[in-house]
Amino acid sequence: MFDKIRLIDLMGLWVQISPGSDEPVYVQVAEQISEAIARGELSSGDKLPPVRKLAAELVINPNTVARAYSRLEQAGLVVTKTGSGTYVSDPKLRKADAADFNILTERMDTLITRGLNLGLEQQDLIEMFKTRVEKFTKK
Amino acid sequence: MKKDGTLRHLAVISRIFMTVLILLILVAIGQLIIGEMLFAHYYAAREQQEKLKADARMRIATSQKRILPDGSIHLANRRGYSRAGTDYTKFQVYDVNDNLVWEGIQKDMPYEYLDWAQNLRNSCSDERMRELKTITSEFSRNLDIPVNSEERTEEVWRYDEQKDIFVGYRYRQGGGKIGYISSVGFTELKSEAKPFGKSRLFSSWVPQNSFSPMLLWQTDHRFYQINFEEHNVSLLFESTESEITFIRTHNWPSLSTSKKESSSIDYRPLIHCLTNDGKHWLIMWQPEQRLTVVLPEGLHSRSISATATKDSILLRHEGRELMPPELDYRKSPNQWQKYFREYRSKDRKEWIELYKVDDEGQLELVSRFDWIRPAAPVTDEIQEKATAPHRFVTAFSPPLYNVVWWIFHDKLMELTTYRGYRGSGEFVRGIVEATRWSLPSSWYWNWIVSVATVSIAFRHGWSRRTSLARFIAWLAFVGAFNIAGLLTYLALNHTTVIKCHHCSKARGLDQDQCVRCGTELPVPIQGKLDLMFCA
Amino acid sequence: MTETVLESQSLTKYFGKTVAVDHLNLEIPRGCICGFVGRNGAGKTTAIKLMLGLLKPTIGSSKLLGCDSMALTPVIRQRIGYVTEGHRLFRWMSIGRLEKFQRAFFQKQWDERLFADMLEYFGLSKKQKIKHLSNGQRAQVSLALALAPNPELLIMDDPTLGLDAAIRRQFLAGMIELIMREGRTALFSSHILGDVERVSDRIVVIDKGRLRANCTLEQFRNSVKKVKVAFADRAPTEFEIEGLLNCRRSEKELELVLIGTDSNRINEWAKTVGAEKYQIVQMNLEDQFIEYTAPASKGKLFRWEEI
Amino acid sequence: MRFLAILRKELRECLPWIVLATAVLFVFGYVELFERTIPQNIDYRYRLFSPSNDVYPFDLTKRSLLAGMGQLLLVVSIGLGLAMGIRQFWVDHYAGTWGFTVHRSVNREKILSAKLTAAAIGFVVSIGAIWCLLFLYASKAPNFYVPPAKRIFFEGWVYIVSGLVVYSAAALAGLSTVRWYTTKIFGLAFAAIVLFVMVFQWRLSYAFLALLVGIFVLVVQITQTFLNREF
Repeated sequence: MFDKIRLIDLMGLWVQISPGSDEPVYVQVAEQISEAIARGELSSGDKLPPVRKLAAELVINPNTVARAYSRLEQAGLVVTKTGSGTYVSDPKLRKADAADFNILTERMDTLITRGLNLGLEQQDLIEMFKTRVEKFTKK
Repeated sequence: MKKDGTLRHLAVISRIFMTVLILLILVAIGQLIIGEMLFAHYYAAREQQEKLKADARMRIATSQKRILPDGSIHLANRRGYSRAGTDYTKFQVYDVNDNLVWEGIQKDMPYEYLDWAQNLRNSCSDERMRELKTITSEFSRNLDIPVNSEERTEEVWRYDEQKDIFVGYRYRQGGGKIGYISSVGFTELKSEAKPFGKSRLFSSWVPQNSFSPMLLWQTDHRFYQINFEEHNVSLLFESTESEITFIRTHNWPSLSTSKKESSSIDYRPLIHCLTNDGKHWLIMWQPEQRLTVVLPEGLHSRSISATATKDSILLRHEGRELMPPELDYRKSPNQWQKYFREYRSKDRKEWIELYKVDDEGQLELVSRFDWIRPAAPVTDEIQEKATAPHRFVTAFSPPLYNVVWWIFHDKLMELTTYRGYRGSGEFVRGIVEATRWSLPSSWYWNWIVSVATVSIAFRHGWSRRTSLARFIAWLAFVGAFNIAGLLTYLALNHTTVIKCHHCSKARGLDQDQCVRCGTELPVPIQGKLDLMFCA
Repeated sequence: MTETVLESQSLTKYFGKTVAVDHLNLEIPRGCICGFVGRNGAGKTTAIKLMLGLLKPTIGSSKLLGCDSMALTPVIRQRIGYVTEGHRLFRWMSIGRLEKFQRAFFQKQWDERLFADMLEYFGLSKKQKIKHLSNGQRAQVSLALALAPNPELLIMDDPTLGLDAAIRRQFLAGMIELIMREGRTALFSSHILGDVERVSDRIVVIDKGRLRANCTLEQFRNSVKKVKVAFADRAPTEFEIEGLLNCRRSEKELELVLIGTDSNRINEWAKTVGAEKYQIVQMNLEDQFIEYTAPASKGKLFRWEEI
Repeated sequence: MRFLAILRKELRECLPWIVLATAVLFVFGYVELFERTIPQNIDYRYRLFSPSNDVYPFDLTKRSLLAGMGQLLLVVSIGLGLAMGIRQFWVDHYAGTWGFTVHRSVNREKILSAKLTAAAIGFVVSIGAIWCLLFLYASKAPNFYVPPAKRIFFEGWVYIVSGLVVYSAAALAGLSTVRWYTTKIFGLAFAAIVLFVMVFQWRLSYAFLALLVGIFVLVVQITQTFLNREF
């Protein structure tokens, strides 16, 4: 239990904001939290830090943090219980909509083009992809 | 709110007052400088008036009329010059029927003429005394009369204006008051001292045997002699009813000091005083005698001088044909100027009379001599008012001066010409004199210039005007103050002007609608690309 | 509609012939951080001074906390915190004396503990004289002074000008900390768009004295798009697309800056024009701002032609 | 309470100048007066007259013993007036702290009146007190055999008030935002005129009247410019 709380406290440190980047700030926050969930650092049922604390931590506007949370909620990754904060939802409930998929495909295209530019063969790419996927799904 | 309204009006008024005051002074200074330059340039060329040719009548008219003790009259003309003490002036003395009686230099003049009572020498009038009190940058001065011994000052007597008394101090370490000298003489206590009265004139001299000055002190009604060394005050003359016009003394023991050599005629010390109601008072000593002389008709009281010898009291009267009194300078200076020139250009009768006064004050004519003063054309042709440069320069001075001068004419004239006792201080007279100088001499040019300034102001203000009333008020102001008014207007009303986008004419910024086409200031069109989403 | 903290009706100020602020109609709701963004000399400082009643507008009026800014009563001014441009303070005062001087105006409202904490956090002692402080330290002091009376509306005129990143971060943290409290608004003008993006909810873009944008940051980010269109043969010279702000043509390519047109509209347009392929360029706030206010219509400043 | 805070601040800002003026006036004034009371200066102050000759009235009217003091007082009060006018209205404007000064929870009249009272206090306390002190020293019996006239004390105050006129002129010059050559310089020119008029008056009441009119004209303009936010 102890490490989990620590984990959540440390949660703020994992989210890195780079204002100069292309995506808006709230998109960055939402992305990084969803990645953390995907990576398994946040298992279902964990409590995300409250809006005001995270805003103070990251020195960004509380409304942006709130919007990031609402975006995660739409993606079904997170569920907010009124009064007690927001929690990571369990995987079954997650639903993805078309917008997420084409973001995914887009990301894949950029990966593949970069790989081809490096002169890799199609085979090597598939090989690499397989090993990475196993790493995630092993747990 | 109201307070703001009045504050704004007060501020505007005081700003206008400040600016116009400064600019008026600048314009006046400019006029003075340019006027002088033009004057010097323009009039240097004209040669001086040719000398008046000497004719016999002029010689008689300008000669000094001197009277011998026996009553006969001599006419003495001065010739030559006196330079640096050596007196080369040669006198030609003629008798009444114009034949030369004597000629030579002053020193060995055989005749002994009568000596008349004169005004107090180097006296200080009350106006000069008032000048002492001006707050120069070093505080005002006081009248301190020291009582000195051979090598140092023993006492100092200070004149206190408020209480009109003298206060004495011991002038050595420790100081301390000695007492008070006032009309009742020396008193220890201040309460006993009674003031002299409004001081008019005082003269001072150092008698033979002492080292500290003595004072002759003249007030409105009295005439004192104050000796500070002996702390005593002697009342020489008092006129209870009317005020003193002037006081002349003759052979006053201490006054007539070593200046003149002892004359053969033994004069009695005399005080001759004229009071405002025209009475002449003669007070003589050795023996003590008082006489009041009332002049018969026709004698001009101001040109009377008196002297008293042991055996007789003589009065001399110089009369001349006067201008008709009804033409008073103050009422209409221009006409008076014209008449004065005309009067001067006629021959005029003048005469001198010697009267003997008996003990009751009756006059008895002893001798009389009259002559004709030839016409002397007015030399000051260059009336400084009428010069061309003056006309040009004063064309720029405000027409308002004329109006003010015309309205307050008598009061202002009194300030400048009549050097009365109660005249104003030097400062006020200076200002009035300056404005009198810059009076526009030719109103014609003056009006042209002021109309020009008004048109400039009009052109400048037309596109800037917000309220018509204020604009017209400003135009009137500029008209009244001429060039200074225009500069004030420009200094205070310089609001920025931009081109009206509708009718492309000049448009003041503080106007809501453009004066000509009535459009508002250009509102930027709301670009459709502007992202205007309120929360 | 939440209550508006600051509104202005056709606020205009002419300095001589040039217009500094031109008919500004602005409304800022309560409870947000509003970033005043504009190029140099666009009239941000003048606008702020007009709203604070420090300058008299030539036309129009503005309201602050519901009261006309020319007649701000002392009570209302007490609820407004103002940080001057360049953090100008009285140089001869020490920090302690400056605090005592400021406290005299806010009796109960002044939060001494907060002020002491901030000073201690910034590492400043009360005895230091303002003239001996560096720019950054002076900025910190003025931030502390502005936040101590817990103002309802905080207006900062270019607070982060010439400050290092750490102090800037402290400023932003201070603003956020203020926003946390209920009913507070902050309005700050800035040139560093990174800060603006990080902190502000709404953004007001002023260009040459005219109000160009007054919307939330998100709307602004979504609406300004740049599209690169490549053509097989020659790029068309005339074309029609709704919301075009500016376009640059080169031999085969077109670069369009679009405002407010959504992506499928672009898709259709690309097909009608027969573009070979098109790509919506991702832009960060700074690029968007530059495109929005100073489009490089006349081409780049420095062009490198191959010989 | 707030008014006192601003007043303390204004006084504190002008303090160096006030202290300087007091010091200069006291030191130089005392030296000047002391020099006058040295025996060889005071004993031969009045001319010795030789018997039986005329005395020009002008010889009887001596420059008052405090004349040097008068010049010093005039110069110091004008200098202090200029310095305070500049310190209070110009430095704020050019140093940019104007926004910080004016954005206070106190209305503008109070700020202006704080500045004006600070100036008045500065003048009356510093120069006025010293002038009374020195005049007292001068009028004590042993120092000057003949104590100076009471009138000179009030003339001293005329000089002090003229310093206030110069102060308000400098303030007006600082406040008016128009180009330098129009109303900016006129304030100072007007003060010069008022001083010129004052110096030539021989009635004290006229001198004070001239000064009061000058101050009124200038202060009215200052308040109006200060309140209607022209700068």
